[in-house]
Amino acid sequence: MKFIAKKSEISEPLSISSYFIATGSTIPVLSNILFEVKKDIVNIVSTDLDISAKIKCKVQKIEEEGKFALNKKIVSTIKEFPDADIVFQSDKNDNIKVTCLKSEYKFISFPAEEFTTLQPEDKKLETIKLPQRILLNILNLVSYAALKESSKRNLNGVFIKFEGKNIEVVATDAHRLAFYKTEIKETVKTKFEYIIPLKTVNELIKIIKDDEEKFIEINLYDKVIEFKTENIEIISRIIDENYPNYKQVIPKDFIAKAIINREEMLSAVKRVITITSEKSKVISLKFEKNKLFISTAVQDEGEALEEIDIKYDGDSMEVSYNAIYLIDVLKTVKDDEIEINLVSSMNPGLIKIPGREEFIYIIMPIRK
Amino acid sequence: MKFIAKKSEISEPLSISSYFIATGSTIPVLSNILFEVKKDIVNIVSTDLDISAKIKCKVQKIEEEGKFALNKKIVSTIKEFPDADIVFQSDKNDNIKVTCLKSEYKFISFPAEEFTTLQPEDKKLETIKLPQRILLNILNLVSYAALKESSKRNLNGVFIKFEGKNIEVVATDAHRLAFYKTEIKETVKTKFEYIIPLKTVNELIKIIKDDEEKFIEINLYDKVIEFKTENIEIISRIIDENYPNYKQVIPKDFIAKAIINREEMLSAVKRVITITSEKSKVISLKFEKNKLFISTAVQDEGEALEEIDIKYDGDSMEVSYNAIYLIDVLKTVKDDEIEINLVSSMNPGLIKIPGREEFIYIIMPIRK
Amino acid sequence: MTSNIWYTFIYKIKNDFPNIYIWLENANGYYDKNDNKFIIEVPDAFHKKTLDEKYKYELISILREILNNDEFSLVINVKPEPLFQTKKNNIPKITIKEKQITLPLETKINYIPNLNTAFKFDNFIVGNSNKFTHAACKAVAESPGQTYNPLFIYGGVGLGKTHLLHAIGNFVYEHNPSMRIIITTAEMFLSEVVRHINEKRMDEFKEKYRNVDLLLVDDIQYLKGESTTEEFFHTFNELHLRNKQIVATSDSPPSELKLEERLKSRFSSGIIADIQPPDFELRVAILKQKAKEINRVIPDNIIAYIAEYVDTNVRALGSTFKTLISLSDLNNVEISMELAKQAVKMTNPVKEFSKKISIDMIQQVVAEYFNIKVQDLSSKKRPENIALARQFAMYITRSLTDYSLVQIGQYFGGKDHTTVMHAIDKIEKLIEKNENYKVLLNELIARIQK
Amino acid sequence: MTSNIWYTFIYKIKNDFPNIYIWLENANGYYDKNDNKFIIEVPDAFHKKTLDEKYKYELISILREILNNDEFSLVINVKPEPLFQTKKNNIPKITIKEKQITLPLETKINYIPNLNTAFKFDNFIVGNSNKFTHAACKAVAESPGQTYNPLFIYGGVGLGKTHLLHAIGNFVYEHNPSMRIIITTAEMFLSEVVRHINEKRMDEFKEKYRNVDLLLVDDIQYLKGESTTEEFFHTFNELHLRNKQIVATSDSPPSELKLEERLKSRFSSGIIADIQPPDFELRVAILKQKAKEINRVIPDNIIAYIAEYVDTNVRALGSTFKTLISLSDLNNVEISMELAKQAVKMTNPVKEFSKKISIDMIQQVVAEYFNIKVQDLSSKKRPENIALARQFAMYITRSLTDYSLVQIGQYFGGKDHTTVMHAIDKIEKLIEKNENYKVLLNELIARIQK
Repeated sequence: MKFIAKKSEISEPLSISSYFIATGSTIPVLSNILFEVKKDIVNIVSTDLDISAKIKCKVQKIEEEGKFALNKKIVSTIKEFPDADIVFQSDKNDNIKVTCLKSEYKFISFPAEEFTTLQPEDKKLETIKLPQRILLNILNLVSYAALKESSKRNLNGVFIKFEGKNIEVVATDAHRLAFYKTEIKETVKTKFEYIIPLKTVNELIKIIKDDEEKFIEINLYDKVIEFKTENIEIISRIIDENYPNYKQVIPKDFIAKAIINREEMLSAVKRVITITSEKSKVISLKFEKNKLFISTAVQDEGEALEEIDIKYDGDSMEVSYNAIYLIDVLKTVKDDEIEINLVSSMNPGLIKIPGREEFIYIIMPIRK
Repeated sequence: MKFIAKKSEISEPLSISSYFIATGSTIPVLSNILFEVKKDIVNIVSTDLDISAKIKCKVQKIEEEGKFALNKKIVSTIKEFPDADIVFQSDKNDNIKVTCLKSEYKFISFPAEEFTTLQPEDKKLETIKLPQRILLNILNLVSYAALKESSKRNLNGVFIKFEGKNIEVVATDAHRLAFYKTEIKETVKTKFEYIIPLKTVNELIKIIKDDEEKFIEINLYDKVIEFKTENIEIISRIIDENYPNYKQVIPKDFIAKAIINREEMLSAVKRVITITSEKSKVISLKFEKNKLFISTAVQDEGEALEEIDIKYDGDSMEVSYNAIYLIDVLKTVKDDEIEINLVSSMNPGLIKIPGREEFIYIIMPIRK
Repeated sequence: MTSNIWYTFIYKIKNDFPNIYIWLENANGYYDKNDNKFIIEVPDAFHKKTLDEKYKYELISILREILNNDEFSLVINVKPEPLFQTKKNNIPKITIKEKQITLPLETKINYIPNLNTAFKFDNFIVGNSNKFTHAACKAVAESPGQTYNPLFIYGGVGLGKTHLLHAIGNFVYEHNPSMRIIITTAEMFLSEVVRHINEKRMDEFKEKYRNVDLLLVDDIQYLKGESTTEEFFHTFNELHLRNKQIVATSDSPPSELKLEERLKSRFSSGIIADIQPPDFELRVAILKQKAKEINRVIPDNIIAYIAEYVDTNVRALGSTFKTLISLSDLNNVEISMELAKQAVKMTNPVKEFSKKISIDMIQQVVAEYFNIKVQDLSSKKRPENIALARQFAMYITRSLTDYSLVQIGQYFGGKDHTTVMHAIDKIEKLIEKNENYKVLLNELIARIQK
Repeated sequence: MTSNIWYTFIYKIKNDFPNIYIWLENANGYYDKNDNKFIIEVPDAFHKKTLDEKYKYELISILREILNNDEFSLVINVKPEPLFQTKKNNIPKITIKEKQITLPLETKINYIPNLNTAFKFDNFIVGNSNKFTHAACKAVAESPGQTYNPLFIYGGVGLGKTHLLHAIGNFVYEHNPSMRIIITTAEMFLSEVVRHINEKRMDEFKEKYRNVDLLLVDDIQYLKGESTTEEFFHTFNELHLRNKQIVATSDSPPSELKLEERLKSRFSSGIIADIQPPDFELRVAILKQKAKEINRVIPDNIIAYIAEYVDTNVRALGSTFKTLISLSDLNNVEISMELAKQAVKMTNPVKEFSKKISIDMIQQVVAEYFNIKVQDLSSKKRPENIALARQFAMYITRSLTDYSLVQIGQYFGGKDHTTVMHAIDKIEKLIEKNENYKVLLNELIARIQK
């Protein structure tokens, strides 16, 4: 095996691949990175067995093909190399010599056959292709609402449903729920429902581009899901559990509705939250005619009161929320205005974009 | 009490003051910040009782004097305010109302009398004034070598000695030692020796400017030391213990000397360290005629070998060091070349700037 | 924070002092170690007044028992008002008791219980030895949580405990499909706890177990491990407090289980039903039922023969019966008395011999061997040789017969079952350590079986 | 990791089996719970062979005691060679045993001991009651760590224990200034431990204490607190193992201390020296010495008077003497018998009265009051009134006399000192709880002192 790569060609792909390496795995080979040196391309593969990534690298010159796994230390080593040609070459023991100017490094290689990675099942159920920007948008709009801990496994991911031309995504931690649906150009034949682990979603968000022109291919299998861009292929296990019946908790009837400037509200909440106590980030929203008061008070420390002009002509109403849940949604949506729909201080609030139905955010109040 | 400040006038001073607040203190008032509103200036005081800082703020307008302590939350609150005038005003209960546009905040104030801070003793022993750049340089050159843990209290700081026109600073963690001496314009009458806590040194480094024109005043007391810049006054306890006899461990006689390009060596060591094991960052330096080989090897993982042209005509010699100790010094000194003086693989190595004596770095080898 | 002390306390109050319980339903309490105070917080001054004036004495004496402490003082407080004073209209009060409301998300958790549908009440044959237990199970199945709760069923191997447990489950599932039923064994419970702890998913576990309407636990005697019993205990308390039905089976009564005392006393607080080995009539009925199920006619004398010789449990009856049928089918011969004898011999080798082994015989052989009087075995005499003989006799009785520890104790002069346990333990250790005792034991057994 | 088990083990070996110890000097060992193995690692195969072939049996029996475990197996290993192989010339071998060399930094740690230089051997007056202890201290001071180690000095208040402790320190410091000496009290030790724990600087503390050559601890009876005694125990072991001298003083012998058993037994393993109250001759000698020190001539009869009446301890003698001198100086009068009587009365008010209080007298008054025979007090009779009388008598004896618990026990019919302690305890509680007993006690004391 021998190939020559410029540092710029190989350093970033290696950095990306390092996201997917198992940390503290008991299977030693999993702390390695697999190199597949083919005729015209080098594939870099890494996995923690829940998710795996294959990154395709175009390099300067490939002189001999080969396949080997190297310790993940290679990532940091290459990062420290000068901007010059790096030669990768196997020796007679199949270990890999990496040279660059006067630096000479040797990596003990693991046999490629011992490198286990996540494989899709034989039967691909369906393929969907959509612009990367759309997927990025879908994931960004809901992923922050997913449960961060794995205490309830089925909530520790993003639910995604493909049905006809529709995609529906949901994430919830049982205190708030983000829902988004959109229509795509392609049509799936059957209905598919997956819970994609939050880790996978977060890595995807890092990797895919906010680009309308670049496409991503989603391959659906029974127990895994695959995402393919031009040069990265990610395979992830899905969470094999039932997702809660979210439709049932989306409230339908409200008695009051407020339209609020998003940025004004965001910056006010960000100020008020500084006064709340470490543990409970409770703030209070009081709606009055065309006015919103955002406030909090902590014993022996202080109080905050913000006033915002809004559109509201319901009765006075007061409701308490965890400020973080508000900030999360306010900084995610990009529209100028948001709409909050309310019933009472004990009922879920519903946030959406005025006049549009594709995005829904449910936030549960705090009872006092 | 009433004053008006622009956000830009008060936000940064508050951020700086927050470095000095006690975290998790059992004295509640210490998680507060003291405001001294005087006729023409607002002083912001914070302390953890080992170190205290007073920051002088010029503000828009002072209408009424006063003195009060507020919860440190004020720092983050002010940071979130828009760029506008902020009004601070005490109410009849002596609590502080902070308003800015439509935001209205109230902070419960602690009586200023309950706010304890570090006071210098009555008797100031001496005052030294020197350019901030000189002090910054002094501290930067040695502080990284101090012991990070407080397991040996006397090493958990930087030793500083004033004698005549000379300043000597030393820091060591018993595995390496950095020494620097310089001459200043002023003369102290008596000899002073202090161990300044590492925390104080690190805060000083953040605060003082790399500026030849701006001066810092150092006031020496028996148990504390005070640093005064134009707008910040820091008082720190000193570590009231004996510092080790460092003179005695500085080796005098060497059998070999190498002159090495600093940046070349730094980048080579930074590459080699990527191969070392997590725990032991051991690398080996092999000196041969006008060549330096830097290497390491870790079982089952890999090996690194770097070659650098140097000036050396001693016998071949090999010595092992903790790579971090080398990187620390190589990235701190700014000169083009460094000089390494050696006796054997078991003796301390001495690093300095060729032809100059003011800076000495001793590094202890690793025995294998 | 609701402590275990509070649970134990409120549990006791609910069971034993319902008149006080109504005043404590919305209360919370905790024990303040530092001040040696037990503090009960009630919602309003009226509750406080009532408890203070009418029930303080009782509360203290109950708490004294639970805390095992004579010195504490009891303080009843009205739940503290938010300490907060707000100065402004628009600023809300933030109290300590604020609670994030949760979305009522419903996941289709797999509550289809893992029931063996072959075990129904219909095909459980009732006789003298099990009629009470059968009736109790039926009552529980008809109104779970309302009659006998907890229900504790015990009895020897193969007498139909598992059958009844599943029968309850099947009955409830048929009549109330919305009820959440969990049927498990102590061992499955244990492994589930361990797995959830390892995966840091105990919340899920708790949610699963503490939200069931009917919890059926087989072979509770195998419950062990600190966190497991702790978890079970809390599950038990929570379910019981909320009137959810719990049924457990075991090989011996609660008092003989190697469980924590508090758990034993929980079970003892409900109904304890035992299943005795089937009597002759029931054995005949069972065999006839089995014959009917496979549409075979078996002569009454053969049924009587099997019923007489296979007298231990229902399962043994079943296997003898099956063997008999197989012998007949495989060899293509008629069912005859000869075949029945062969089947009994094949499936109950020891039992057939030990059939006639009575405690009397054991006592006689042992007394003779040790050269003491038979009465000495039932006496309280403690000379070493008598004590040893008695222990051997108890050990052998336990090994060769089906008598329970309690029964053996009775036979040996009304001794406590712990005495019997101790004897068995001692002999076990003796024969393990010293080859001679093993030889002696074998000799004794040989003589008895002769 | 060197465990406590290993320490305990090597300590025992060193003391009791010096012939084995030489084979274990460079060894290390630990107990592997999982495999129930005790593993000893030795530097080479020869050590292993010797231990395996010659001493394995002894090692096992010692370990059996320490581990309190009969089942473990003992494995003696040669310390494993580095596992590593390297492939290239220029590339160094990285072995696991690599060691960062440390700068030989020397801090002037304050090892100037906190000794009271007024306390020397020269000005310690030797008499019958303290000559043994004095000799032991002198021997220890002359060759610390080599003769009596540990040295344990006990005796009542003001008899010169602290004087001797400082005298040892001063002597060693004069003759061997390089020796590291720490003199402390149990209370200072405790507060130092607490402070270092709080500041997370226990390493420093350990370095300080475990590197001394002479550790002098005053009033060890006040040692308490789990981490403190733990720390002291380890310090003790480490110092003792390395033949560093330890001297401790106390108000009572090790066996009577409220310390952990293991610590008591450590102290008991050395020399225990007691100081008795000075006898008449010594008291005279002390007073004469004091007179000499200040160049005053005091008539012999006056010295004899003081020596006779102030018979408790050296400190009391000193203060009476000082009072006498002050009375003379202040009033500008000659030292006379009158003045001496006044000084004795001023400085020993109780003592002067209780001078003649003997146990006999106490027993007589108490017996009379309780209407029992004096002999009953020394009997083993247990009727309530006799027991109570006996307890009161013991309590009063302890209060009004200087007899030790052991001595009081002797006087009351050869009872154990714990019986006396128990009696005192009981009376203390009685008078605390019940005013009447207090009145009774006062009445008794009043009668005795009359």
